[in-house]
Parts: sequence; structure tokens; C-alpha cells
Amino acid sequence: MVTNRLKVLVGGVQLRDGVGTVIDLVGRIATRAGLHVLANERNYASTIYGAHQFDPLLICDEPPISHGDDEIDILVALEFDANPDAPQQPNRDTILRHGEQLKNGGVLLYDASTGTVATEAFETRGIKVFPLPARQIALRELKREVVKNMVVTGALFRLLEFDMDQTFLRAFLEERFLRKGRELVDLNLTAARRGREMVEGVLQERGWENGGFRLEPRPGRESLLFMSGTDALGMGAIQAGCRFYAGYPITPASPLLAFMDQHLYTYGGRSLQGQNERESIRAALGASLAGARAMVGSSGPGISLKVEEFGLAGTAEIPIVVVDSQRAGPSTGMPTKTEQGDLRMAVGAGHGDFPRIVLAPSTLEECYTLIVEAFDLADKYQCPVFFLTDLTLAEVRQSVPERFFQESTVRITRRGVLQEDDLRRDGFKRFRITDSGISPRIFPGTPGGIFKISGTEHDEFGFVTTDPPKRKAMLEKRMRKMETYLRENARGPQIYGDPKGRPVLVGWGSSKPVLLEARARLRQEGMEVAVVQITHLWPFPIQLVKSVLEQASPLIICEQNYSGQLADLIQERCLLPTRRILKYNGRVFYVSDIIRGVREIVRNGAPEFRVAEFMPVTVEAHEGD
Amino acid sequence: MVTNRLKVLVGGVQLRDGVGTVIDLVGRIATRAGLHVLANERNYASTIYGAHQFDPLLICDEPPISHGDDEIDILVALEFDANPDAPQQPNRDTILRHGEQLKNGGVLLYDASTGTVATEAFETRGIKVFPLPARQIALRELKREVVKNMVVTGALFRLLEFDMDQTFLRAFLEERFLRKGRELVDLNLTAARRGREMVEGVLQERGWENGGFRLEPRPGRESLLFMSGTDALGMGAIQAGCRFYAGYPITPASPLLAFMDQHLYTYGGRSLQGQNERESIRAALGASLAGARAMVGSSGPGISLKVEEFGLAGTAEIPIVVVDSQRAGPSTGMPTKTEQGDLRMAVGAGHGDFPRIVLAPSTLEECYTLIVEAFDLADKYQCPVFFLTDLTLAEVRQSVPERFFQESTVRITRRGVLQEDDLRRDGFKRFRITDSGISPRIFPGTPGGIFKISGTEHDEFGFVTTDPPKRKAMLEKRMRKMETYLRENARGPQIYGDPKGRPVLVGWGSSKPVLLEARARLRQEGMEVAVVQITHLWPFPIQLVKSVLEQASPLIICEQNYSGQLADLIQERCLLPTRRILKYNGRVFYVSDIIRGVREIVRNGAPEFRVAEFMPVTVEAHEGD
Amino acid sequence: MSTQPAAKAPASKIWEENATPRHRIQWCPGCGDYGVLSALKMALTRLELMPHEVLLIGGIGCSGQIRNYLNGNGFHGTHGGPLAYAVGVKMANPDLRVMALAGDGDTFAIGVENFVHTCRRDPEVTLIVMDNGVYGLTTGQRSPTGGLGQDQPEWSEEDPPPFSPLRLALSAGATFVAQSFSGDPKHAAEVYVEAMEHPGFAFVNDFSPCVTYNKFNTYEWFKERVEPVPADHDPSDLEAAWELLADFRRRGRSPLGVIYRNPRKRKIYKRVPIWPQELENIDLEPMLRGFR
Amino acid sequence: MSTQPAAKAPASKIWEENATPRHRIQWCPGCGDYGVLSALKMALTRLELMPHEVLLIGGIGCSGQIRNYLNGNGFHGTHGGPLAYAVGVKMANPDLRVMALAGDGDTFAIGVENFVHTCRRDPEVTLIVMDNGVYGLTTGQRSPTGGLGQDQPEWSEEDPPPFSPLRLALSAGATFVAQSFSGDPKHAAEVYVEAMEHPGFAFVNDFSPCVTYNKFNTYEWFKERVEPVPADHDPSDLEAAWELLADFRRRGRSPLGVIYRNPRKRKIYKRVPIWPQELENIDLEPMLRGFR
Ligand SMILES: Cc1ncc(C[n+]2csc(CCOP(=O)(O)OP(=O)(O)O)c2C)c(N)n1
Ligand SMILES: Cc1ncc(C[n+]2csc(CCOP(=O)(O)OP(=O)(O)O)c2C)c(N)n1
Ligand code: SF4
Ligand code: SF4
Ligand SMILES: [Mg+2]
Ligand SMILES: [Mg+2]
Repeated sequence: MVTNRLKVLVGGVQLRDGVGTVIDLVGRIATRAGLHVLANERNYASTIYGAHQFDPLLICDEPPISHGDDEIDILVALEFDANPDAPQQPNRDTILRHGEQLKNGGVLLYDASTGTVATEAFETRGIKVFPLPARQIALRELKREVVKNMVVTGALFRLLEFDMDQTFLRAFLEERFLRKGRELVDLNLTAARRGREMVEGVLQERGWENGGFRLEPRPGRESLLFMSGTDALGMGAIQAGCRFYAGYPITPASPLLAFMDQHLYTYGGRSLQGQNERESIRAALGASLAGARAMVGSSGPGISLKVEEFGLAGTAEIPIVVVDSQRAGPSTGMPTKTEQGDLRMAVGAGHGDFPRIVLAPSTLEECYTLIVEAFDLADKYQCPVFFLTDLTLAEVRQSVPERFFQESTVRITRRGVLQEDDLRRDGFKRFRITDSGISPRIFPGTPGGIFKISGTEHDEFGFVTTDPPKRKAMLEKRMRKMETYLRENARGPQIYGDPKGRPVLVGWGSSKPVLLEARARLRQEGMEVAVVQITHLWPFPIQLVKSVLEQASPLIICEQNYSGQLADLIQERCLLPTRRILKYNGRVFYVSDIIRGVREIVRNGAPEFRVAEFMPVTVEAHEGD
Repeated sequence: MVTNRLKVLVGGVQLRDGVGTVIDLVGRIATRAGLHVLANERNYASTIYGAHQFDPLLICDEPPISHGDDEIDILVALEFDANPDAPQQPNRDTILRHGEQLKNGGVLLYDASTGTVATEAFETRGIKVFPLPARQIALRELKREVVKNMVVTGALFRLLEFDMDQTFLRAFLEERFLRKGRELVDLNLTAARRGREMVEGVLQERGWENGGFRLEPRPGRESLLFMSGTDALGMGAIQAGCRFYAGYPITPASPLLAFMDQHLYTYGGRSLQGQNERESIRAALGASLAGARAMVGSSGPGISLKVEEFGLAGTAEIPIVVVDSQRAGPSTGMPTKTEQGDLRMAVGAGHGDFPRIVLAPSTLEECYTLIVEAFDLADKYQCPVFFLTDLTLAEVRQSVPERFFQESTVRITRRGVLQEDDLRRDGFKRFRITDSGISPRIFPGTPGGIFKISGTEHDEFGFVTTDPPKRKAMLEKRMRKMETYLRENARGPQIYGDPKGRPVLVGWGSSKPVLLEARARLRQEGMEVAVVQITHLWPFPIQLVKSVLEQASPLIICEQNYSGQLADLIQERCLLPTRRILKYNGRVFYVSDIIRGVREIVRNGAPEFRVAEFMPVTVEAHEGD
Repeated sequence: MSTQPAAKAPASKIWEENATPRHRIQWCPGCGDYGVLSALKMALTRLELMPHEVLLIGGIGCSGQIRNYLNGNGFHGTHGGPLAYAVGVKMANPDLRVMALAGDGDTFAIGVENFVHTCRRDPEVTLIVMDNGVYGLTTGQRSPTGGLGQDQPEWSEEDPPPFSPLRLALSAGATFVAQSFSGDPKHAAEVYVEAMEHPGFAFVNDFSPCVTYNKFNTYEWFKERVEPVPADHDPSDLEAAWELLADFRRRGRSPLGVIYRNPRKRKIYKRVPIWPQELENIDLEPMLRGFR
Repeated sequence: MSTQPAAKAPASKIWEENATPRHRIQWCPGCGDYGVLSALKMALTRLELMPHEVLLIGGIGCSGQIRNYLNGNGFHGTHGGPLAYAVGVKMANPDLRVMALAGDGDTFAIGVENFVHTCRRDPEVTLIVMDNGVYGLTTGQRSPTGGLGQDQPEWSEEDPPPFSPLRLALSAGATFVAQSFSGDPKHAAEVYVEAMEHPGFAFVNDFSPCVTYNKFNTYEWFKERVEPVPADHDPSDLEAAWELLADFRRRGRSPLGVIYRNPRKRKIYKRVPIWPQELENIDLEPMLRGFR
């Protein structure tokens, strides 16, 4: 009997079967019970309806290092009939697609409303199978199809011997639905109870004592929150002083727009759904010019469309935080699949040379803390600051101690903004040539501080010029900010283990936890590797990185993109040869991917390892954009 | 008396004083006379009217290696009163700005309509000064202000003892103006004669035999044409089969739009002035899809705006030639000043990884020949091909043997386009996975060859998919084209001299002639250097380049941008450390810049040399965007 | 569960080959786009076109998927771009039948510049907008036509009133402007046929309800508010078209049918040369002449 | 040589400080933009604004240079963007006086999406377009309003007829639409004052001849064709505005004055917090609540 350590995967037809609802419910209630949950792969299609969707959730007693591998303990299949996307697999699409991931000795729970499914093969593998006519119960007995999700949740909880008296569930339902009437709460509780009873029945019929897994609440623990990476980023931004946000809807950045729409007004800010990608950033630059801490968010296509504005922000020296929730590119690519393919763009996009800063958080917590740094850096260096998250980090849902947010709150300063008292009538030069490269600025409306700001090359007053020495001085002034940054603000990589003479796995972005778990497992296998995570990617802190990486043997860069964009950057900046573990099929790295890659490279001397995903059991399936 | 080797600089107030007209006339007629001319710096402001403009023209007996340095032999100052841009310098703005460039023993010709100027300092330096009341003659005597340009030209020709019987000029004027009436021809001839007489008068008065420079026609020679780099590029494109061009007006790419507007229709093609930067490339992609060889042209800001479409072209596999006439960035930057700052963008722009090819011509002739290669590569590899010219190359006006164009004409092939006979009803897979990465394509309208094409990830039929193995296979198929390119089409660098153990100057784009002349001069000084010019920049042909560059000592990359974009690329691809000579004040490289840089680096061991331009004698001068 | 009108409509099988057998339709059951698909098949069948003669350019959105649910050449570029690609296609090859099939977000939000400029340019392209007031594919944010029929006490920059695509088209110079309703695919098909026969740019705004994200502008809502263009309306009269729109607006109604149709005098071009034999042995002289 | 009307207009010196003493005007002698500059100075003076209270957002073009020829905060971003920046500025700080000063190319070609969307959003921003029918700064290519008054026997995609910015604005939902002529700076100044007093987006199309590249629509040409809006016109009536435009079009005339003015009910916002003391010690609870 395994307690408080399991991975459950729920699958079904998108928009129809309630996959997300069940995962959300289980994750949230487990979190309330003091358990740690992690749902790191929200596998949905970019068409709204009809494709196969699945969502694995890891539940642990202590915070898990990573989501691990693609194995699962409990499989919940919600289809009740055909998956319109794969009509050849009625009623068992999820089972066919994910059956192989299910561990021997695991559990299979499926909607048997339209009949049972042949599951002998599973039983042979010691898997306990629970048919559950959830939709039938909901429709026939309870007359409300939507409560089928609750039937499933009830069944699952019973399986896990969790919340046997429905205290957690009742409290949750009352919070949600009481204002709509007691009946709704009761209906849902009944549905859950009916689910319980069905599992009960199977257990008795089969003479099983339990399902083999259980969840035990940890009531005394500190308060945990159940939230997504986007939530953490949005909260972080607001507490960092962001009071203007703009975004044009795009997966996976739309939830950030929704978050800001919902919360920014409480804090006196405003949020704008742009009518296109450029209106968004232009409005945000306008707001920044007016004094607001401003942010835009988008994903690859929308970032590509903003390139001209980045150059403007760099040249006109307007602070702006740019969140790029990366998704699988190029072009429209795979909108709902993850990738780390925009680093080269963040570092190099745009014609000509202009200052910019590129940061990449590696965890939900860093989404909260690092975004504060992003705003401070934007303010100080008056340039675009790219914040590279990715679909995985944007959509991860996990439990986080509430304390973390309170403790991580920071003081807001706004550097270098002159006010009326600071200004002597004729002395204000918006683009004063300084040693640091940083010039004084004001917010418009300040008496005595009139500015002229332009993306055309300009003199210290901001007036247009092409005078060669002035141009040279002004361009150098702007770029000098990056040297100041390297002296005053660059941060070295996070280093786990001793890199000396060992294989070193270098990563950026959301894959850090996977690298750390691979390190732990390799150690068990007797191989010591170090992990180096780079969060401050540009200006590239050569001094801080090279000294670490040159000790590696070999140096292995792990990235979710085709070409190895960080690896290329390291070669350019450090002149060190790199090996690469690359994955770009839209799925996250699994620990086993890394381990296989390290073996190939270290043992067999391969120059690179390109992860090939298992082939899911699937018929031709198409999606949208 | 120097014959057939001189540099004349004409300066004046933009739009008002006819700087360009005079240079054009002199260049064209000298070319007809069999001489070789080169005007490589069309220094104008981005505001239409009022700024100082100057235009140096080199005239030689044989084709010059490069434009050399900023020294001049003959200075022609056209202001007749105040330069509105610099009112403190009435009547002598050009003289003040360029006087120092004038060599001892040179000639100064200036418009003395509003009075003479103190020129003792020049005379002390052995400079012969010719005051010329050109505008006065035009207005008072000839009653047509515009013929002042002809007065100046006549004076200049007399000074150069050229076209003494006005045969060349008469022929030229008759071609141009005869259909408007004999009077116009005669008026212009009279104006020129009056200019001659004025010079005659000064010569007599001062007792000088001549001005010290003369031009002697070379009548027997082969026919030369007087044209710009843009003209060569446009002609090259049309003979390469380009039948659709689109561009939104932008300096310095607008003349290409004008060229295509003028000529494409003669060859059955069509040319579109986009209503914005993206409409241009989208229409061109549509035309390409329909079967046309299509091209777009723009400069930095317009290229930045097209980034999303490049990713589409790469993913949907649509051939497109993209001309980037680089100008000084970032952002609006200095629209009428030169730079090579867009290499990083061409190589890396866009989210995700997609195939692309980057070529950069280094001479007017290569604008003609290499653009053919660009179209062939686009067709073969079905991806965007970037053609990086720059303002210098776009605007250079020079004499070119007519024979060159006839001899460089090529056969057009269109690879891999299936026609009705090739198609078996169900066999056409637009994105067939092949070893070369190249898939068959058709032009729409072909019976039996229906396609579905998308920038969303797709299967071999073009239908949308996110299936991990299919995605991996399709992305790898696309990128495999770049390996095929490296095997079948990559070209190594142009190598001048033996790089072994010597300083090697590496360049790209329009600066090659300057590097070659620097090499020649350094040899005279006793220093042997090699020059390596890279025209095929991406996919970077590591095998072909690294073997050459690793012999260098030291390796010096010469570029007109701030950061050293090619140098960074070489570091990334070849893992070789680089030194850099960089210039980014908007002016072209001069031979002396390179020589100083080489000395600093080779003799003094400097890691880099940033060229600081001479400070022109100028008051605060502002321009537009 | 809602029905799928597509299943019932008569349509030649020829427009299904190559498409739906390979590609399952992934719209929500009841989505208005089924009606458009069904009407389109009718119209294409009526016009006796062959699939290889057409190019369907889809927008990005639920609606744009329609390009894959029909036989015929299909293209799908970046968001907001269908009309701009179409302009290039038609200029290069006027013989192709080009349709742009896109959503209201694609056309009126991110793509409005192409909408305005294409109305002016007047290529022989048929645009059908599946107007549902929302961005369906990105889960229901409000589009520029969103909020149709809803009043609000106060407006702000981030929360502006909807605009009228028909008025925008007329004022931008469109030569064919019509409206249809996917709840009435038969009528829609007639409008599409007229649009496709128009020698110039033809814009059809099709009310195509999003059953998942727009709970206000439903089939029922539209049914109560749509009304055919009166039989005596003269669609060739621009001022009459304006008046018709003003009249319907005053009455809180939306017209269905052809509102404006007034072909321009067009310059006729042939397909540009594309084959090697058409491109070879060209005479450089007309260009060289200018440089001597 | 033409005269520079600016030199003659009465205008407070305050609007010249900080600007023209440092920055020479580089328009061609006689350029229509001088008239606009002169009218703007009058209007700003009339409104008794202080330069630090205004933000002038210039477009890219000859016209956009005007931001540097006037005192006051100036901003100049990318081509076509003035209105989008303005929306953000006003949302963040409604207290600033924001003007967008741009060309017809900037506003109606590359920037038309911002024009359309800003008409809908209705920020309190005044837009003055210096409409000369050409891209002056890039040496005279035709703009979307180019060809005004010229007929052509045939049109094509690459050579379409001009469109009417006033109609476009009205149909996109603008709440203030007016026209002026830089040849009559006094009248233009009056129109600008009305525009700047309008609580919402105010669009003034100013005929501002390009003497260098537009040899057709000259001062003389305009003088013969402009006519004041009739005194009895009710600018608050949308249909009356349409009719006025139709009437002028029929007569081959262009109206000068306020054509439409109908303020919307607006939601009032305050400046967003920007200073550290406004941003500190915020209560996370409203956000945390949702995650428990
Ligand atoms: C540049 C860019 N930004 C954002 C998106 C995300 N996106 C996909 S579809 C869509 C809107 C779709 O709305 P609409 O055109 O009305 O189509 P519908 O889904 O309603 O049919 C958006 C914003 C994108 N694909 N590309
Ligand atoms: C992205 C981009 N494309 C092109 C240009 C070049 N450009 C500068 S001004 C201009 C047009 C100006 O026309 P208009 O707005 O009418 O202003 P005018 O000069 O006539 O006052 C263009 C196309 C640019 N600056 N940026
Ligand atoms: S989300 Fe709306 S528009 Fe999209 S398929 Fe579903 S019903 Fe249709
Ligand atoms: S080119 Fe035209 S618009 Fe520009 S300054 Fe000259 S007259 Fe004015
Ligand atoms: Mg929609
Ligand atoms: Mg203009």
C-alpha cells in the first residue's frame, strides 16, 4: 500500500469529458489536505473541441523534485463513447493511448457508461480495473450530465481512501456553490457518493481490500496554495509594481491576460486586450513613457511581431518587461505544445545593436521572484527585459507554501526618475552621456523636465542627428548600460554539484527540475554529474559562466529546441565546444530522456542526442492552430 | 598634371542646390567617355530639404579598387547663400565642412553668386580656387535657375580640359531634351559654355595654365554603363525570373521598388507598393505560392516587421527572396546612413528553428550575379533567402562594362515543381519526408496536385498535427534541407592572399573593396595580410571557412556594426577567438580606417578597434527620420 | 447535444475528398461554422468548379480550419493575413479562384489593415468572415464585433463598443458587401454564389454563432433579428446601401443578402510568367538603355 | 521661392522654446506643414496649456517632424504607431494632454489598424493628420489618399482609387471628425481647439500640400474645392454627417470644419500608481484568495 506518492493521469475528449475539471478538483483538495501536487503537462489540443486531452498529476508527501517520467500509477479514462478525433477507439481511447504508461500493479478507472472494455491484458499485469458508469449515473439518476466529473472524483477519492467523510469535498463545494443554493451542493455530494459506492462495489465484488494507493491528509502543515506558473508570474508582477499590462490573446499567454484583467484594477492599474500584437506593446510603451511599470505578454508569433518595437524600446530607452510564454515553433507551430525555441530571438531579434536583458525563470517560484528583478532591471537600464517562460512553466499547477509569497515581497524603488526639485530649468538632458550609460529620465507632466524622445538616432536632448561623432557616442552610451549591468547586476548560474572533470548538464527554463532529478538518479547509478542552470542569459555573463563550464567533461547542454540555442550562445561567448541533448517534439523532458542522453554522450561519445518520443497508440489525429 | 585619376566632391543644400544632378551628369558622361567612375557615398539627409548633402566621385582610367580615403582632389561647393540647416555658414558650408579633406594642390570651385569667400588658407596650400557665380548666371542671364547645374558642370569640364567641343554634352542633352524642343538643349549648352568661360577667365586672370587635373576620353574602349547597385540588383532579379516584387517605401530600398515598378511590366510581371511592410511580404508569398518567382525588399525596420512571415515561409516551405538594404539601426536609426547591422537578425530572426539561407554580395557585379543564385536557392530549398545589401551597395553609382551583363545571363530552371503528368492521383504529398529534406511541390491549378499548406505543424499532406513523432520527423525534414545545402550549394569564402600565419581581414558585404585596397597598401608598407570575404553566410559553411580562418594570426573581422555580428557568428560556428575592427557612425569604411585598425591590433595587440570618424566642421544640425 | 447542420446539407462529394476523410472536423457540436461549410459546398457545387481550380486561404481561428474540411488547395499563413496573401496570389495568377475564409478576430482585429486595404485594392477574391463576436480558438475573448446588441452605461479604451464590418467595408471602398447567417445555409449559399461571381473583392459577413463562448449572440438571438434585404433595394447605389444600414440599425435589425454591389472598371492582367520557357532569353535592352 | 506661413502667424513664444532654437525646421519652403505648425501654436496658446502638460507624438514622415518644432514633451516611435502609443499613455495618465501628429501614409497606410481601433477605443487624444496624398519623406510615393480628384479609366490591385479618411473614421466609430486646410491656419486653429476640447478621440484631417512631390493637389487646387461646413449642420447627428459627406462628394467639394461630434459616455479612471509610495505595501490577499 503506497501512501502519499502517486501519479494519476486523467484522459478524455477535450471540452466534453471534463479532464481539466477533475484534475483541478483533485489537485486543489489534495493541496488543502497538506499534500504536495504537481501537474506539469496539460496536454490539450489547440482546437477547442474533440481531440484527446490528458493531464497527469503527481501527488506527494513532500515537494517532488520533478514530474519524473511518463509512467503512471492510476489511469482515469473519461470517454463514454467515441472520441470524435479517433472514432475507431470508442470508449477506450485514453486506455489505448496511455495503457502502456500504466505501471504493473496500478489502477485503471474508466467510464463504462456505454459498456465495458476488454481489460484482461491489464489484469495480467496486476492492474486493478474499475469500470464506472459515471455519465450514466449523472444523466439517468441525477439528471445533470455535468456532475459526472463529481462521480469520477468521488470514485477516485474512495480508491485513494481519501476524504471518506467528504469533509474536504463538502467544504469546497459549499464555498463554490452555496450562493447558488444548497441543492447544488447536495447534488454534487450525492454524485461523489455514488462514485464512491461504485468503487466500493468493485472492491467487494473482486475481493480487493484496496486499490494499492492511498492519500493521507497532513492537517498540521503550513498553508499551501494551488496555483499555476502564470498565477505566480501575474502576482509577482503586480507586487513588483506593474500597473499596466497589454496582451493580444495567444496560447499559452492568454491566461496571463485574464489574470491581469481580473486583478490589476484592484491595485489601481489597467489591463488592455490589444487588437493586435503591436498595439499591445505600443500601448504598453506609451504607458511606460507615462510612468507606469508596464508589461506585455505573448508567445512566439506575437513576439516575432513585436521585434520592431523592441528596437524602439532599446533606442528610445523605454523600460518594458516582455513575457514570452514559449510554445512549439516555428510559425504557428504547435500552439499548445511546449518548447524552448525563442532564446535566439530574445537575444538577437531586431536590426542593429541595442541593449536588452534576457531572464528565464526555472520554477514557479522563480516566476514570482525573478519578475521583480525584471521590473527593476527594466527601470534601471531603460530597455526591454525579456522574461522567457514556456508553456510548461505557464501551465504547471502545483502546491506552493503561502508563506513563500509573503516572505518574497520586496520594496519598490524607481531608479533614476527625476522630479521637479531635481530639475534645473535648462539642465535636463534626457539622453545625457554618462559613464554608466544610464541617463536621467522623468515622467511627462513634470514641470521643468520637458523631453524629446525618439527611436531615430538623437543627441543628448533627444533631437534627431546623424552627426558621426554624436551617433558614435550615443550608441556607445546605450550599449555601455550592458557593461554596467554585467558589473552590477549579472548573476552567475545556479550550480548543483562539483563541475570539475565531470559531465555537466546545463539547462535553462522549465527543465531544471528534470535535470536535478536525473542527477539524483545518475548518482544512484554511480555516475556523478553536475547541473548548471542559467537564469540570466543576456548580456551573457561570460566571466561567471565560463569559469564553471570549462571544468566540465563533457559539457552537455540540455534544451527543448532543435538547434541548441543556448549551446550556440555558449560557444559564441565562451568558445567552448558543446554536446547537446535536444527534444523538440512538443513534449516535456522526462528524467529518462536525460539519462539516456547522458549515457549516449558520456559512454558512447555521441556528439548529441535527439530525444525521440514513444509513439502513442493513435489513429490519424488532426488539430487546429 | 594628373590625367584620369581624381576624386571630386560636390556639396550643397539638399533638394535645392543640385548636388546629385551634377554628380550624375559628370559620372554618366565620364562613363560614356570610356572612363571608370565610382561614387560610393551619397551623403544625404533623411529630411527632404535643407540639410547639407555631399557626394564624392572617383574618376579613373582603370576600374579603381575602392573609393579609398576621404581625401579629395576637387571640391565643388554649390551653396549660394545660407544653408538653412547651418545658417552660420552662409555660402561656405561645404567649404568649411570639407575643406580639410581637400588635398594640397587641389582645386576648389564654389558658387560665388552672393559674394566671394576668404580662401587664403587654401591658396597657401597650393589649392587653386575658382569662384563661379553659377546661380547668378542662371537667374540673371539665362532666366532659368535650374540651369545653374549646367553652369557648374561646364565649369568643371573646362577645368578638367574635358569635352572641349561639347560633343558629349550635346549628345547627352539632345537625348534627354530634344523632344521638349531644341531651345532647351541650346539653353543648357549655353549655360555650360558660360561655366567654361568663367573658369577660363580665372585661369587667365591668375595666369594658371590649368587646374592640375584632366580627363582624357578613351574612345576605343568597350561600352560602359553608369548604374547603381540597386539597378544591378533589379536587373539581376528580372533576368533571374523574378516576376513579382513588393515593397513598402523605405530608404534605401525604395529605388528598388521604383526600378521594379518601371521594368517588371515589360517582362509580364507585376510590382506592388505594399500598404505596409507585412502586406508586401504576404502578397509576395501569395504570388510565390501561385508560382511566381517573388521578391520583397526593405531595410531594417521593414525587415524587423516581417519576422513572423519568415518563419511562415520556412515552415510552409514557400520560396521567397528577401532583400535587406541595410541602413544604420537600431530602430529608425539613421535612415540615410550605411551600416551592416542586420546579420544577426537575418541569421536568427524568428521564434523556433526554421531553414533559411543568407547571402551577401560584396560588389555591384555580385548584386547582379548572386541574386540569380538567391532565386535558385529559394526555389530549390523552398525557404526564405536573405540578400543582405546595404545602403552603400544600394546607392553606389559606377561604370560597368555592358558586356558583363550579357555574359552573366543564365538559364532559368525551376526545380522540383511537379506538373500534371508527374502526379498520380493520390500520390502527391506536398511535404513528403525525403532524405534531402526537399519535398515535391506544384503550382495551384495543376489537376491532380491539390495541396494543403500551413504554417502550423503538419503531416506529409499538410494537415495539422501535433503527434510527437510526426512533428519530430517534419521539423527534421525541414532542417535537413540545410545539410543538403551545405553539401550541394554552400560556397567557401573568397580568399585573397595566403592566410597562413598572417593577419587575416575577414569581411562581408560592401566593404570588400576597401579591405582589398588596405591589403595592397599594407603590402607597400611591408605587411602581408590576407583578405577573406564571406558571401554565403548561412547556413554557415564551417568546413569551408574554419580551415582557412584557423591559419590566421591574428584573425581580424572588419564590420560596420557595433557588436561584431559576423565575428560572433564565427566564434559560435568555428570556436575561434576573433579581433575586430568596427565602425558604426554611419560612414563607410575608409582604407585608412582599416590600416589604423590593423596597426592597433597587430602592433599594439588591441583586442578591437572602433573607428572614430573625423569631426566635421559643423554647427548643430538636425534631421528627420 | 446540438446537431451538425453540415450533415444534412446536400453537397457534392467532390468537395469532401482529400479533406474530411483525412481530417476529422473538430468544431464543437452546433458551431455555426458547420452551416458555413455546408453552404460553401453548395455554392462550389453550384458554380461547377473543380477543386484544383480553387485556393482556400484560411485565417487562424476555429473558422479558419474550414480550409481543411473542404477539398481544393488550402493555405494557411499567419494570423490576420489571408487577404494580403490573396492579393498576391491573384496578381500572379488571375485564373485561380481564391477565397479567404476567416474569423472576425482574424479579419477585424489583427487583420483589419488588410481588410481596409483589400477593399480598396479590389482583387477578385471572395472573403467570408465567420463572425461570432469572439476569438473562439483562444477560448472566447471578445472580438471587435463582440457585444453586438448589448448596451453599456459607460465605455472605456479597454472596453469599447463593437463596430460594424459592413460600414467599414463600404467606407473603405469595397465593391461587394453582403451578409448571411449560418443558421440559414441555403440562403448563405446563394449569397456566396453571388459573391464568387462578382468581378472584384466580395465580402460576406456571415453570422456564425459560437455555441461555446458566446452565450449572448445565439442562433435564437440572431433568428429574431435577421431580416432579408428588401426586394426593392438597389445594391448598386452606394447611398442606398448606407441608408439601408442606417434603417436596419435604427430598428435593431441585421440585413441578410447583398447590400452593395458595384463593380469597378478593372485593368485586366494575365498570369505572370512562371515556367522556364516563359522566362528564358529575355531582352535586357529595355533596362540597359537607361544606363548608357 | 515660397513663403513660410509659420513666420507670419501670431503665436506665443512659449511654444518655440526648447524646440526650434535648437532644431532648425527642415521642411521644404512652402510645405503645408508650416500652416499646421502655425495653427497648432495658436490653438495651444488659446487653450493656455503649459508645454510640460502636453505630449506630442509624431508619426514618421515629414509631418511627424513637427513634434520637434514645438515645445512640449515629444515622442516618436515606429512608423504607423502614434495612436497606439497614445492609447497607452492616456490609460496610464489621463491628466496628460496627448496629441498625435502624423502623415497620411503613417496613419492610413501602415498605421490604419491603429486608426480604426483607436476610433473605437475613443481615448482623449487629438489626432491631426497632415494629409498631402504622398509619402513626402520617402520622396513622393502615392499614399492611400493620393490621387484625390483624379479619375482613371481602369483600376488594379496595385493602382487603386483613394479612400476617404473621414468616412473610414465615422464607420469605425470615431466620436469627433473634422477637416481643416493648412492654407487657412486661422480656421485650422479653431478646429484644433474644438478637437482638443472634445472628451474623446478627435480626428482632424488637415489638407497640407506637399509642394515638392504632389504637383496635383496644390494650394490652388484645394482653395477651389474646400468649403466650410454649412452653419446649419448638426454635427451630433451621425446620419447628417454621412449625408453631408455624400453631398460634398457629389459636388466634388471637400468640407472644412467639424463634421461629427458626439461624445460617448466614458468611464473615468485616475492615473495608475507610479511612485514607490503608491506601490508599496500592497495587500496580496485578493489574489491569494483564489488559490486556497
Ligand atoms: C500573432 C498571433 N497572435 C495570436 C494568435 C492566437 N490566436 C489564434 S486564433 C485567434 C483568434 C481567433 O478569433 P477569430 O478570428 O474570431 O476566429 P474564431 O476562432 O472565432 O473562428 C488568436 C488570437 C496567433 N495565432 N497569432
Ligand atoms: C517600418 C517602416 N517602413 C518604412 C519606413 C519609411 N518611411 C518613413 S516616412 C514614410 C512615409 C511618410 O508618409 P506620410 O506619413 O504621409 O508623411 P509625410 O512625409 O507625407 O508627411 C515611410 C514609408 C519607416 N520609417 N518604417
Ligand atoms: S469554440 Fe466556438 S467557434 Fe470554436 S468550434 Fe466551438 S463553437 Fe465553434
Ligand atoms: S517633401 Fe513635401 S511634405 Fe516633405 S517637407 Fe517637402 S513639401 Fe513638405
Ligand atoms: Mg471569431
Ligand atoms: Mg503624406
